[in-house]
Formats: sequence, C-alpha cells, structure tokens
Amino acid sequence: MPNKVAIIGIGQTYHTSRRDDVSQPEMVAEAVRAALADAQMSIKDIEAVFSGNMETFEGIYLPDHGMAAEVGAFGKPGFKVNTGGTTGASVIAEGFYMISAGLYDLALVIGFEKQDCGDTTAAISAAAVPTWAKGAATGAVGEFAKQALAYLKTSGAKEEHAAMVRLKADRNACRNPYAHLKLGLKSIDEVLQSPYLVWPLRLLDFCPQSCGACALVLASEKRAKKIHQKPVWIADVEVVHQEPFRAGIFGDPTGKETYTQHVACERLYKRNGITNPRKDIDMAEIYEPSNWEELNLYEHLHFCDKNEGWKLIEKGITDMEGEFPVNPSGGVIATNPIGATPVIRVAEAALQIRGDAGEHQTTRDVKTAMATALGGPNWTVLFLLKRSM
Amino acid sequence: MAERVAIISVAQTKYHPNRADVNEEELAYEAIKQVLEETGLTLSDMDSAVTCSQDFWDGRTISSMNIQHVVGAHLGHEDNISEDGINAVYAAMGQILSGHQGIVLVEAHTKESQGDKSLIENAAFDAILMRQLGLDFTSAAALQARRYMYKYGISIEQFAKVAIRNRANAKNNPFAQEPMDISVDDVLGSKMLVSPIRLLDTKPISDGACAMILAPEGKAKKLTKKPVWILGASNCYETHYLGDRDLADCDALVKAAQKAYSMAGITNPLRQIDVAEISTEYSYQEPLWLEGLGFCDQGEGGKLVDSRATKMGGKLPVNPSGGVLPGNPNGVAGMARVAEAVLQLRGEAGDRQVKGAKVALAHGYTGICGQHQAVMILGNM
Amino acid sequence: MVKESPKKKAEGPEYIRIKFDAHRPYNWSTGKYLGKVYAEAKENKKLMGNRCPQCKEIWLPPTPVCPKCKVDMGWDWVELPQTGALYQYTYLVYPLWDPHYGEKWANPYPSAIILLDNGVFYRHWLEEKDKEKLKAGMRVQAVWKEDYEERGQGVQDILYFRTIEE
Amino acid sequence: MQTVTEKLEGMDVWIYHGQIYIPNTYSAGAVGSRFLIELRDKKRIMGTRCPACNRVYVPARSICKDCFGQLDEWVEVSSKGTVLTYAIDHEAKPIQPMAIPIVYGIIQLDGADTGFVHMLGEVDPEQLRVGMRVQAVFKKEREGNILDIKYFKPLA
Repeated sequence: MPNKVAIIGIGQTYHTSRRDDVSQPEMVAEAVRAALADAQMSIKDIEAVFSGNMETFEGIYLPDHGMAAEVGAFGKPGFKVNTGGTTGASVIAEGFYMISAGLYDLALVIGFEKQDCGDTTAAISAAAVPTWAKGAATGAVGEFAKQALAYLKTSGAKEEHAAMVRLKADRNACRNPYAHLKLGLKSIDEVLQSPYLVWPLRLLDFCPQSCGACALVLASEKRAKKIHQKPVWIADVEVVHQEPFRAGIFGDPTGKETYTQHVACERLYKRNGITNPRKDIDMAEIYEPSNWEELNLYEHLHFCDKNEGWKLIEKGITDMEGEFPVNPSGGVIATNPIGATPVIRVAEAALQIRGDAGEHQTTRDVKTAMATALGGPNWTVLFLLKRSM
Repeated sequence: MAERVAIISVAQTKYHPNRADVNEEELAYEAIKQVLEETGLTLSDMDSAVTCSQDFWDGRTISSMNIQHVVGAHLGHEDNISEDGINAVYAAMGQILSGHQGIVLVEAHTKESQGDKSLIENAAFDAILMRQLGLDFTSAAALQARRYMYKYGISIEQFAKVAIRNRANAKNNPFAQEPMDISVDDVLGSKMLVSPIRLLDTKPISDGACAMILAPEGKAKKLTKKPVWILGASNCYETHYLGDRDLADCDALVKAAQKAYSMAGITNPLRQIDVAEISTEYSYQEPLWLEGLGFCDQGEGGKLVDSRATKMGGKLPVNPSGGVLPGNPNGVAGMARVAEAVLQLRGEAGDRQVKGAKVALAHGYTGICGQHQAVMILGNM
Repeated sequence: MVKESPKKKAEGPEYIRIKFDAHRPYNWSTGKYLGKVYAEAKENKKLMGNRCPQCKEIWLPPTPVCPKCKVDMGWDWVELPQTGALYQYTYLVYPLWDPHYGEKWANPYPSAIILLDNGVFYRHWLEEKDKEKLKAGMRVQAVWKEDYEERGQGVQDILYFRTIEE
Repeated sequence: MQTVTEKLEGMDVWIYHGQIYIPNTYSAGAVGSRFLIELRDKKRIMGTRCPACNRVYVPARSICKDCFGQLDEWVEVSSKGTVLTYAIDHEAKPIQPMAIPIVYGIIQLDGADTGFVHMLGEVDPEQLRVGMRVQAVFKKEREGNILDIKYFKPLA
C-alpha cells in the first residue's frame, strides 16, 4: 500500500501584474515562508524541494538553480518540472510520489511565475513547432477563442452565460485577499461590452498575466498527524497527457478527439467510487483560463451532461453559496501566474476543506474537494482531496 | 515503499556533433525503439513516461510536446524533468516505489547543435548580479578549475590525464562521438578557450538521446533475465551565486552521495563500488567529483587520477565508456552514465566491460559549476 | 545587450529593472517525416500526410509513431486533397509578439481549421479578410506560391485558402 | 514574411534557421535595487549581514542561504579585495559586455564573507594570481547595474 500523503502547509503570495519590489527568487521565497509558517516549521525540517515553472516565460534557463538559496532548496534534494500549464500539478504529483514512495517525509512543492519579466503570450506562441507552425501563433488566447466559438455554436449557450461566469469569478475574487483581478463588476453588460481580444473572446473573457507563487508542504502520514491539526489528504492523483493536436495546439477544435478530462475524471471517479460528482464531491477548484472554458469543463468533468454547462451558471449552482461551488477563489480568470496556478487550485481546495478560506469559504461543508489543472495540448491533472482518509 | 525498482532496458543513440537529419522526436524515437525491441514491450504497455528536455535547447515552450507521441503519452501519464536525465530516472524510481505506477519509460534528448551554447547558458546566471558580465558555463567552470588548482595544488597536467584517459576509453565505446589517442602535449597545445580550460579539456557540441524502461521487481523479473536494481539514489542543490560557494569543494555532491550510499548500504565506496560512470564535461571535474563522491579525501582527487586505480583494470575504473568528455549532450550526459552502468552490470559492455562488476555508480549534474548534483547506485544482485 | 537604464520616479522608492534583449538563434530540423512534406510541397505542390498501418488515420504534420495506436508508422504516404470546408476560424484583433519573427505581428489572414475533403483537419489561413463573409462550411481551396524558389518553407508554401464557388 | 530554410544535401530534410526572440526585463527587487543604487549614486559597495550567522553577503542579498532569515542590516564594505580565483575568456561570444580577452574574477572584498563575481582589468595576464590585491574601478557614466563597476584593477 502506498504511504498516504497530506498537505500540512499552504502559502501563497498576493498576485498582481507587476512586482518591482522583489526579484523572482524573493517573490517565490514569500510563498515558501508562508507555507512553512502555516505548517509551523522551519526550512531545516524540509527534506526535499520540488519546483516548477516555464523557462521561456521569464527567459531564465534553470530557474530553480537561480533561486536555490532563496527558496531553501540549497543543500537539499529536488528537481524542477516543466509540463506547461499543468506544471504546478505535475510538481505536486512528483512530491506526492516521492513521499508515497517513502523517500521523504516532508517536502516542499512550489509553483511560480513572475510574468512581468517577459511576454507570456509570446512565450506561449513559442510552443508551436517552429518548422510547422511558425507565424501561426495566436498565443493561448487564439486557441481558447476557437474553443469558445465551438461551444457557442453547439451547446445552446449565449454570450451572456460566459459573462455570468466572469461575474461569478469576479464576485469571488473580490472576497479573496490573494486574488489578482478584483474588478467589482456589477453586470454582465460590462463583460459583453469589453473589447475583443481574439474574436469571439473578449478582454474580460480571459485570464490576466500574473506574478505570483504558491507553495505547499507535503507530509507522510506519520509526520502529518503530529505536525498539523488539520492535515488535508491527497486521496488520489490522475495525470493524463496526449500528443499536440494536429489542428490546434491547446484545444481540439474538431470536437472529434477524446477529451483528456473525460479520461482523467472517469479514471479518478471509478477508483474513488464517485458516481455523482456534484454530490460525492463538495466543491471544485478548476483551471479555467477563460469563462468559456469553465462552461466546457463543467461538462468535461461530468459535473453535468453535455451542453448543460451553461445551465449550472444560470441556476447559480456553482456560486459560492450554491449547491456545488466552483472556484470560490475567483479562479484562473482572476489570477494566473501560470506555473503556480495549479498549485493555487490545490491550495484553495485544501483551504476549503480546512475551513480556512475566510471570506471566500463556501456555505457547503467541504469534506471532499477536487482540483484540476489544464495545460499543453489540453493535458489534464486531477487531484482529489479529503478531510479524512 | 514496497518493491525494489529495476532498470530492465537501456539504449543510447550514437553521439554526434550535428544530427541535422533528425528532429527531436525522431532522435528520441531512435533510442526508444531499441528499448521496446529489446523488451518486446510496446508503448501501450507503459504506465507512465518521464521525459527530460530543456525548453531552451529544444527552442520550444513546453518542449515535452515534441515527444509526447513517441513516448506513448496519448491519454497516459507523462512528466517532464528539467534537469539532467539522471533525475528523470530518479523521478521514475519514485513513481514506481510509490506503487502508483508500474512500467515507466524514461527518455532524455538534446540537440546541442541547434542552439547557441553561450546564449542559452548565460540565461541561467542571475540576471541582476551575473548575467550582464557575459558568463557562460565554460567561463564559470574555468573559475572553478582555477580555484581547485590553487586550493589543493592540482596541476593542469593532471587534468590533461583525465582528458586523455576518457578519450582513449571511448575507443571501446560504439556510442562515443570523439574517441581518440592524444598526449599531454596535445591537450596543453590545444586552443585556449577560457584559461585554464583548453579545447581538449572540454567536450564538443553533441546531439543524442537515451531511453530506459524501469519496472517494479515483480514485473521486472518476468520481463528480463538481467534486471539491474537501483540500490540508492539522490540529488542535491548547491547555492547559485558563485561567490557564495567555495568552488574548490562540492558540498552538494557530498550530500547527494551520502544519501544514495546510505540507501544502498555503502560505507566504503572505493571498496564496495566496482565501476563508476561520472559526468565530467570539463577535465578538472573528474578529480573534484571523485572527492565529492568520497572515493578519496578532499584535495586528493589529483593523486587518484594519477594512480592506476581509475584506469581499466584498476581498483575503481572510472568511465570505461569514456564518459562525457568525448561528447555527450547536456541533459542526456548523466542519464547516459546510468545506461553505461547498466551495461556494465549486465556484462554487456563489450570491450569496455569491467569484469565481474556487481555494484556501479552513476553520476550526473546540471547547471553552473555542478550546481545540481545527482548520484545513483546500481547493482545486479 | 543591456539597454534600459532605470528612470527615477518622482515618488516612492526607486526599483531597478534590467532589460535583456537577446535573440536566441536556432537551427531547427524538419527531420525526415516533415522533410517529406516540405519536399512534396516544394517540388510538386502536393500536400502530404502519413498513414498509420493499424488505424489508417492520416497524420499531418506527419509522425514517426501513431499517437493513438502507439505503433511505428512505417513509411506510408498519402496525398491530401487541396479543397475542403471551413470548419472553424478566428482572427487577431491586436498584433501579438511573435517569438519567431521577433516583433509584434498580426497575420492579416484569418486563422482557420479546414476540413479537407478526405476528412483530415488542416490548420492554415484564409484569403478572405472580411469577417462578414466568413461562414463555417464554406468551400475553400489552397493557393500555392507560384515561384519555385520561394517554396521550401513548409506550411507557408501555401499562401492561404481561397473561397471557391461550387 | 520570408523565413530562411535550407535543404540538406542528398536528403529530404530542411533546416529552418530561426530564432526565439522575447525581450526580458528583470526586477532587482528592493534589496537588489538599493545595492545597485548605492553603486550608481555613491560608488559604494554594500552588503547585508545575517544576524544569526554573522556572515556578510556582498553583493547585498535579502535571504541567508543557511539561516533562511531576512537580511536587513546593511554594511558598506571596502572597494578593495583579494582575488579568490580568475579565468581568462579568449572566445568572443554575443553575450559579452566588452572585447576579448575578458578576465573574470571572484574577489573577496575587505569586510565581506563572500566572493564578488566580476571582471579584472588593467592587468597583465602574466601577473594574474590568486591572492592578488585589487580595487574596484567605477564607470564614469553609471546606469544602476552591475557593470557600473568597470572592473577590478590590481592595487599599485
């Protein structure tokens, strides 16, 4: 039997578009210190440090080396992971495996991105195969625009539904002290009147570029219970990758491919006896770079039937006070330091389980939560977190 | 932590100064194809893949997208490690020991010929304090070499001997890029790159790939007659700013080795280890790393490379394959050391075989002056 | 290499930022599979894909391993039709920084997914820039660069797809 | 927009001679900025002292690698120091700030517990040795970066 693994320390920086007051290593250090403080331990207790970001975003080769002293990796084992948007999730997965394997009892996992260093859209465009897709670059925005268009045409949703998702995200973000964009949107008209980025995706339909970091302290079962009164257990992890789509990069615009989300959640639900996700799981923090993608994900993650995603938002089911809250943190559309984003999803889900989410604590008592990550050519990583195991 | 983890198959491409004829996926697949053929497994049999590539060298954001299909990642488990490939083997070991994954494919590739070495390496230096000085890994290595020479009285001739022995050993290695017979005069007469490092003190630009299949004990025994066990493994970070380190010592390697040794029950490395494959991109690194690995005391590395001990037939043959100096790409180099150690333990190392090798050490490093060090102990018993 | 010197702000602490302006050159290889596509485009104005021996699916860009069956593709090539239907499209409203061109750039031609007449999806651009005239399902045809010397650029040997009346 | 491709001789393989070009701008942060501003405005080399282990980090750093504490005790150190190691780069590279040969050095400044990574100048390569005494030479026009120190030259 694999050893059980718990999250016993959670720390993140506040997220914003530009941080002149800290260097990249110093910014990451803020999250590490917060996580250590939450776990009530010092860096000396930590046995290994795993981190992840995307090098081209900041133009730093081997960035984990550059921050070794500042994040406490100096003199410790560890490595850096790079799997695109899912990077933060892959880092947690690797930390989870290492502790499960009995190699370490206490490890730090860190996701970070200081996007004021470079040009994120350009860096994402550099994900295209240069010998094949040079000049085809539309960044992530273009890819998600295509997805939005597909959803708009086939699901019966209207632009208003996407705007409602944005409104919900903003309402939630305004209650999250760490969130980046807190716009105080009053009506869906504000979303619908924002300018187009890449048609039909509007400025307010898409996530910002954020600077930020998030760190977790993971612990083996024998240490977790001693250290923290409210350990959150990582009950299961599912990683599903695939080759880049031939026609698109991030999404399958043809709608003919198998969605990694379907495969991932079917595997995860089956292993954990989940038959009705909205009942068996109490809330979810999902990786939705655009409001349209959130509607898509409701369906892909089987929170509802196909073409019904927009009904969930219409009925307020996924609101913070709703029957099945999704992204009470405000989600990715409010905050997106890419390498850190999946770590934040897991951190926020864990805070909900602990009941420590403060202003953005859901009304539903969260005993089981799901966190998701999305990246690369529609890769999916899922985490199932539990209060007790 | 239930079963032991075995490496059941390894493959390398022949290392080459410029594989312009292939892209990354084709290069990786050359190695992957061989491990599939040897084991009779297909990509569908893999439970997980751990890949190793660097976005800076592939020239592509999320560089693992290059090789998703050739590692069989379609709707499967894949992870990409951005350090030397030896750490990908380590990550795969962790996945298997955790009980969450079974058979894991590990792959590393780099085409150094397609990028600009100094521009890429310079981007690893702290942007505020060091990058503007125009340092790259070779100029930093020269700072380390000089400090090491000064602190322990090690000579350029001793470094030259390392360059000579590794290139000569490479003559027995069919994968080697630049096997050759050279003399001390050849080394000391070769072009000065960054004093004290000359052309023959370092490795040439190299392209290549390495692949492996790892499996838990139960499965491994069914899949191969010659499983090679990972007895111990660890890695460790040094601090980044060069002025904060004493470059003549390698504390990170000492720590990585101690942890790997304690897992493997090694108390006297020189006696208990039969062969060592060590990543030395620059000749000065071999004596320095041998000290860090505990094969001799601090400052005694020069004497060790002078002695017969590290030659073929010696007490501790070092790099029967020729190691990294005759040409291995970064990112692959350390994983290639693991592959060579596996061949030794399977008795399949051909002309470079160390007779009766039972325990082997593989070492890899990543970054400036060996900032990230990794050690793996392997055995065939 | 180092350009930007920090400007002093009137208020608050001064924070320094250091700018690096490095072009990183690469010599990317097509490899032999994609090279075959380049060759047929340049020499014969043909669009090629390779076919999986097992599932018979055609892959473009070509691949050495069928991603789905996870088997070796062998060397089986199929010429693709150069006409198809517009499946999906979008266009850039603002120029974005293109890391390969090294400048802000917006392709004036709308980016499109085209369903070729044999069912293969192909990503390219449309000649028609008027959004009002774009409609999913409309028929389009590849327009090649006519100058032999200008071809040899892979995907860009086709200028764009032109609307055709049928 | 024409790109440059080249066909390999004798085979259907093309090489695309391209680039990745994304400008990057890095924040020095509060501590790094103060260090650079002192160099620029006052030609002073500043370090920070760790209250726990008493080590003086030069250039000033915000976090002690061993104690992991925040460093906020500023100390000025001498612009004179001792060469711990050096290297002479004979190869021209696009990243270099000046013409080759460039002499790189790590210098322990008087009052510092760490080495300072920089360049050495006005020195005959034959005279270079570990342990030699050197002094910082500042640029006339200083911009607030590490190159505001031109190099370190031998003490007369």
